[in-house]
Amino acid sequence: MVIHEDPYDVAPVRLVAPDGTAVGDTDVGLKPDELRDLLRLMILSRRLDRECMALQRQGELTVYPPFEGQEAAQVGSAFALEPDDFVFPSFRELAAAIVRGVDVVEYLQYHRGTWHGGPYDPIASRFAPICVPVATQIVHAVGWAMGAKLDRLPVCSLAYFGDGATSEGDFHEAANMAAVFGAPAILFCQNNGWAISVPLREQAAGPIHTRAEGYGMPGVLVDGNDVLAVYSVTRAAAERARAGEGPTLIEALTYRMGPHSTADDATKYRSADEVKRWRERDPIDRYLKHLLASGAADESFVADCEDEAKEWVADVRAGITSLGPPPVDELFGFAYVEPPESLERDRRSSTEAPDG
Amino acid sequence: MVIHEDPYDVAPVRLVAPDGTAVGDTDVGLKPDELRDLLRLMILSRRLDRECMALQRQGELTVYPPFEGQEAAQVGSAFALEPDDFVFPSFRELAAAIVRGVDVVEYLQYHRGTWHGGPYDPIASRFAPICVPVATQIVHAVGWAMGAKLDRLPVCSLAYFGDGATSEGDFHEAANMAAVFGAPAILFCQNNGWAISVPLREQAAGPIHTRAEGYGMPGVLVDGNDVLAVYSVTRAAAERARAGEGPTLIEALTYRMGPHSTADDATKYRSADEVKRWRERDPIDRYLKHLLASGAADESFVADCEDEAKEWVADVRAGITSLGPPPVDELFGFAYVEPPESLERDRRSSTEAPDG
Amino acid sequence: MAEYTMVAALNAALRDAMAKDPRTLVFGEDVGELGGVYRVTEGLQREFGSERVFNTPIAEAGIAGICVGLSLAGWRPVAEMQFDGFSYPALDQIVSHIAKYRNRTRGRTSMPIVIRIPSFGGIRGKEHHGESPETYYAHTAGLKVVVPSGALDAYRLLSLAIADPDPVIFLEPKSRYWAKEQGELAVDGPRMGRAWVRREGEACTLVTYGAMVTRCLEAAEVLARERVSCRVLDLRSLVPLDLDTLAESVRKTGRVVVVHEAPRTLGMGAEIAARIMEEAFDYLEAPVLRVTGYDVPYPPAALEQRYLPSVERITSAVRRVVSY
Amino acid sequence: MAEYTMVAALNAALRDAMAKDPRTLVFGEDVGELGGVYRVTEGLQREFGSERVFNTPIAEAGIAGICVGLSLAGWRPVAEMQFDGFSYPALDQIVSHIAKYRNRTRGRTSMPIVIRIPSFGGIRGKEHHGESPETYYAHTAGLKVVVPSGALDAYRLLSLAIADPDPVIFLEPKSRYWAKEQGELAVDGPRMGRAWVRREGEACTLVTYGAMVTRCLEAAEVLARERVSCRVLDLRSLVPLDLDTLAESVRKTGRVVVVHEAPRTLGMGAEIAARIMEEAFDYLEAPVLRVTGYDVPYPPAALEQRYLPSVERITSAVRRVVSY
Ligand SMILES: Cc1ncc(C[n+]2csc(CCOP(=O)(O)OP(=O)(O)O)c2C)c(N)n1
Ligand SMILES: Cc1ncc(C[n+]2csc(CCOP(=O)(O)OP(=O)(O)O)c2C)c(N)n1
Ligand SMILES: [Mg+2]
Ligand SMILES: [Mg+2]
Repeated sequence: MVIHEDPYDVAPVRLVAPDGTAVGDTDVGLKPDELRDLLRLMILSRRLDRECMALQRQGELTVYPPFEGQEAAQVGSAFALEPDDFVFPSFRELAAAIVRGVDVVEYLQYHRGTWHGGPYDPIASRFAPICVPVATQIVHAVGWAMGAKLDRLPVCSLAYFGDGATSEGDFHEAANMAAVFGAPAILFCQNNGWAISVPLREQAAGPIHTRAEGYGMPGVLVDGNDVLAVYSVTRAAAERARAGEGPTLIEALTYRMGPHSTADDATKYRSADEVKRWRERDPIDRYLKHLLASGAADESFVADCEDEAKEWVADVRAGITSLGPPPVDELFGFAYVEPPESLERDRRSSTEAPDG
Repeated sequence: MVIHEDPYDVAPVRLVAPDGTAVGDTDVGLKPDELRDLLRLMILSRRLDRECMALQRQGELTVYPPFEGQEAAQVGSAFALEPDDFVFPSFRELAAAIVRGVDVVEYLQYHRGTWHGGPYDPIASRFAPICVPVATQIVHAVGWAMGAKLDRLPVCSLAYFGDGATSEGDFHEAANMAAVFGAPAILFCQNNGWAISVPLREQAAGPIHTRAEGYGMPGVLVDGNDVLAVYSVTRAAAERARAGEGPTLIEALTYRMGPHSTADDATKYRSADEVKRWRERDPIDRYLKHLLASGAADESFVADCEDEAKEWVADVRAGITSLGPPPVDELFGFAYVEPPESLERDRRSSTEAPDG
Repeated sequence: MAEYTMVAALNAALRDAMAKDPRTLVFGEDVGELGGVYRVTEGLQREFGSERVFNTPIAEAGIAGICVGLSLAGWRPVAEMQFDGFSYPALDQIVSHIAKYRNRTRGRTSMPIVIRIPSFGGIRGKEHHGESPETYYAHTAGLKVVVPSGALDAYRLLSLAIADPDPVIFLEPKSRYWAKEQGELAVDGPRMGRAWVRREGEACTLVTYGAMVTRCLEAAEVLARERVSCRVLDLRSLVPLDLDTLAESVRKTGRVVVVHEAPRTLGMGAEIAARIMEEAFDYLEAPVLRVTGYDVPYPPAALEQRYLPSVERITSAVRRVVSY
Repeated sequence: MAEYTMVAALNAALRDAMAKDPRTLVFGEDVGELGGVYRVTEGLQREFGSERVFNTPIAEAGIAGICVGLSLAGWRPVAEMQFDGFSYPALDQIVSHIAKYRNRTRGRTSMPIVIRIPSFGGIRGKEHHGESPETYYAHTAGLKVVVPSGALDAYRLLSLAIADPDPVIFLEPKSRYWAKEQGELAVDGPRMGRAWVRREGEACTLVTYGAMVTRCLEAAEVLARERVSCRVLDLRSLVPLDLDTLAESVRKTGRVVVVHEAPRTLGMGAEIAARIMEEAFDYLEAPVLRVTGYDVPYPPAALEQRYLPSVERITSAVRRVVSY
């Protein structure tokens, strides 16, 4: 059996080992409070993720796709961006949204079933709508980056996608266009070993980061559970992009600890043993040990984070559970700037005679 | 300016230099009459290609896409296949069709506008219908190869496509599936420098054959104007496929000497100088010199080929120009095995009252 | 008497087809060990092996495209698109090749392909999980399009679709996946291109398919209490359309309301209205009305029941035509 | 008075839009130095530079997808698909994103995108070069769909489409590309959602668009000689449909024949027939008839005139409805 923890025979970029010890230069240019903030954001993310699972079981959310295990991949990469950069998520990037300051109650409207992919303000928060059709958002990220390049802005876009997404034609067209146009885009693959029930080996026969060469861009393999390593390679890719050197493909090796979504039963297709081995590589434990050992954080900081998380998560719960359904009129309100007359008639008949 | 003749800094597999001298082991396992047959088929192909250009100018064909300059790439690769292998062409592979024994009068019905992509018998001739939507046929080739593998047949499929086709999502999905399923398929890219008016550098930022690694399959760069080299790498790929070792991506560097099609004016976007430099690398001249020098053929053989070509091309012309339009009934005859009643009514009203 | 959910009936149809014809293959995203996200393919990989039942990479164009190659190699592919909203990347291969291949080769090849697509709304799904894609396929010459409304007919229709020599797009109404029906699974009964009169009536015909059949039957119940008797026609097959039964219905009831989930503009209701005019104009006593989804993207869970044809919208349309 | 081909008029519309709004971009396969395979973008790259007018790789999904990102970055993309039959790979990005993005973001974003597609048949083209793709787009909520029939209106409609805040699918009838029209290029005149009465008449209305407008005008000529006077309605915009002018036409002529190149089933004729029933049933004196392409793949050059609505098929349908 192929073990996903080391799917390839090349070692990923790693700065901190699973036991918390430094194995590379951990001075990635972050100040102590920033280093602590990474931990804090991972803790907040995990607490909210678990709360969402609970909210879903309690019927307060529809289906929810948990990201537990992928906190370092998301927090490290999102943290490496500047405020004006633009993120194009798929559907599992709530941790990245938290880092980017997206209003999470608005974000969770999507999972509550009260609105579609972009209930928050995507332009103001520089975080595109949740994108469900696998790999399609990568093309958008490249288009946005092309536009930014035309404006000569020192910014970049970052598209998140999974290992499964690399099989789609859209991944390819996006990567090729990014390279051809020298777009300042980061193609960030969270290889979490699974695409619903399909393991990596049934998805791809070659290492994902090695695709980069064929496109004429650099490809980087990083330990996706090492938040410092993720931060550092993403930062470098962003700097390349800003300097006009074009796109980078990053493959972050991580693991989806939970099911694909609350509708999924992962025990049907993967072993408890595999999950257990990944639990030992937990990204938060690892970084916590590292921070404590290096003295950048102490137990009381961690306790503060947990307290903050508790309170915040309760606020989010209160916010989301108090959300009612949207007004019926919204059904008709946004499809067009200038709606066709026939649609206006449908709107009128539907709201004037709501049961007719 | 990038010169397409050497687009990459890696040298392609080459057995015979442009001046006809051997630069590699030219014993590719072919017998003298087979070696001569390669020349003969290239000569027949070129004569027919030129005749088609004339037929088009005379209004006997609709639009025609010439392949002059690509004879070695097509003849060498098609010659390397066994009778039961299956070819999936795009729209420029008349030379490959000739090698496979496709009825060329039937084939040219397509360009005459009397029928669609597959007027010849694709199953009997192991040559799929002419395929216009760029890159789509590569997926078909992979599907066919998967089917052959399920049947445990010692065969392979070969898909022809251009440099431009590699930008399509379908190229990617096909390549990835071929690798994942270990399909006995050869992905044969004729990189002829141009996709209509778009040069390679605006199509791709990395060498096409280097894409193979990312898919987990071998990638081969070959001098596409060296018929022996093309034969030899294709033969090796076919043997790999038959041995159950999966797909191979071959990039053959060649050049489209003519316009994209008779509807195109290539002088609008490329220099006469570039065309001239490629004329000096003509695949037929090169192989002819080589055969004469090695003694495998003599001038009288070449004269025989030219005579045969002349006669054959005249026959094809007679065949194609005597073709009338298909019966109107064919409009309705093939869309379904069991056509809907409404379509049957349309058929009846259209044929009973032909002007009504 | 046995009882089946639609999922179980579809699963049985696949199993029986695979057992009968060793050239039948089942593939798609997650259809292997998992048995599909809706478990329609559950157990098939174990029973028939991973050569005949296999997962594919996430590549819908690829899935449709390999159907072409496999057909040429003599196989009968039954492919799954995971959801309606994720079938669009496959449209080019379906429109440009699957639908046209036989015609292009003057009948020398055929494409005995079934593409199964869990479709339509009503399941409180996320965006892209409630689409009604039938128009894209029904407009594409060369395809047949089928939609079952209940478990037993789902078994029959899928069995017939797999046996059909032409490519069939098989749209499964997700919201009926778990509804149970009693009876025996059998292929006998109405053939693929025939509509099915699910209820007799004189005042008006409700023409519908898929999950809306149940809703129209409910509406007919409500109207029956008002002494308005409705004929309910389950189309089953959108291509071919059963023109005879449509015309017969108009002759009988003089009034027609078409009900579907897809947006109004160019939904099946448009074609049915046009055909009815062509076939039976003189019998029409009122305009054919359409109760459909609106011309907006399919809404989130909280609004979907305001988007889907409700019993109230259906009954009020019927009242309008009968009092016309 | 000046004279324009449709190609020249479209070229002028693009040039004027680019000159007026520096955020307008033009891209697609071969649109740069070559000026497009039909020369619609001729000279634009030289005039506006290769940042604003550029070739893309052959990747239609990619072309549609970058439109989304460019719109979010504040650009106005005018993208070209090289041909009707090669636009299908872009459908997923168009249906799942371009059409839905504004709705998804509750109106916080907009997609002022124009996708130009040289379309329809009649040019003796190869397979995939004669498709009528309008149904795929017109059924997709969130899009507008426009088809000019002549040079001057092509200028107007393309100018309006580029200025429109919603995504517009702009279908160019290739067979009219080289037809000349005399007059001045101007944006004034009928707005985007209005149909245009191209000929007045009382006996029957011919509803059509694109290249079939000319053919309907020819048919009307023939019929006029038989003292059957036809109103000819050029729809111009398929979404939105000009319901008022349609209803007015039915009230005036009582009889309607719809003419289009697309296959019959779920072609625009279906929607127009259904709308006419809904809007003006009482004025209908005969069924709405459809003269359309058949439900088969678009045929090769040698058969295309047997597939396309001919003057004979149109006149005979009109005769049928007027004598109904
Ligand atoms: C185009 C498309 N096809 C299929 C799906 C259904 N689907 C949703 S998530 C998923 C798996 C994605 O796997 P991966 O890209 O690895 O991301 P992960 O779920 O692991 O985060 C699939 C097949 C989809 N959303 N979009
Ligand atoms: C999907 C699709 N998009 C666009 C076209 C139009 N088109 C026909 S040939 C061609 C260029 C193909 O270039 P390449 O793959 O290099 O093949 P070559 O013509 O050089 O043989 C294009 C864009 C098409 N046929 N199919
Ligand atoms: Mg994954
Ligand atoms: Mg080329």
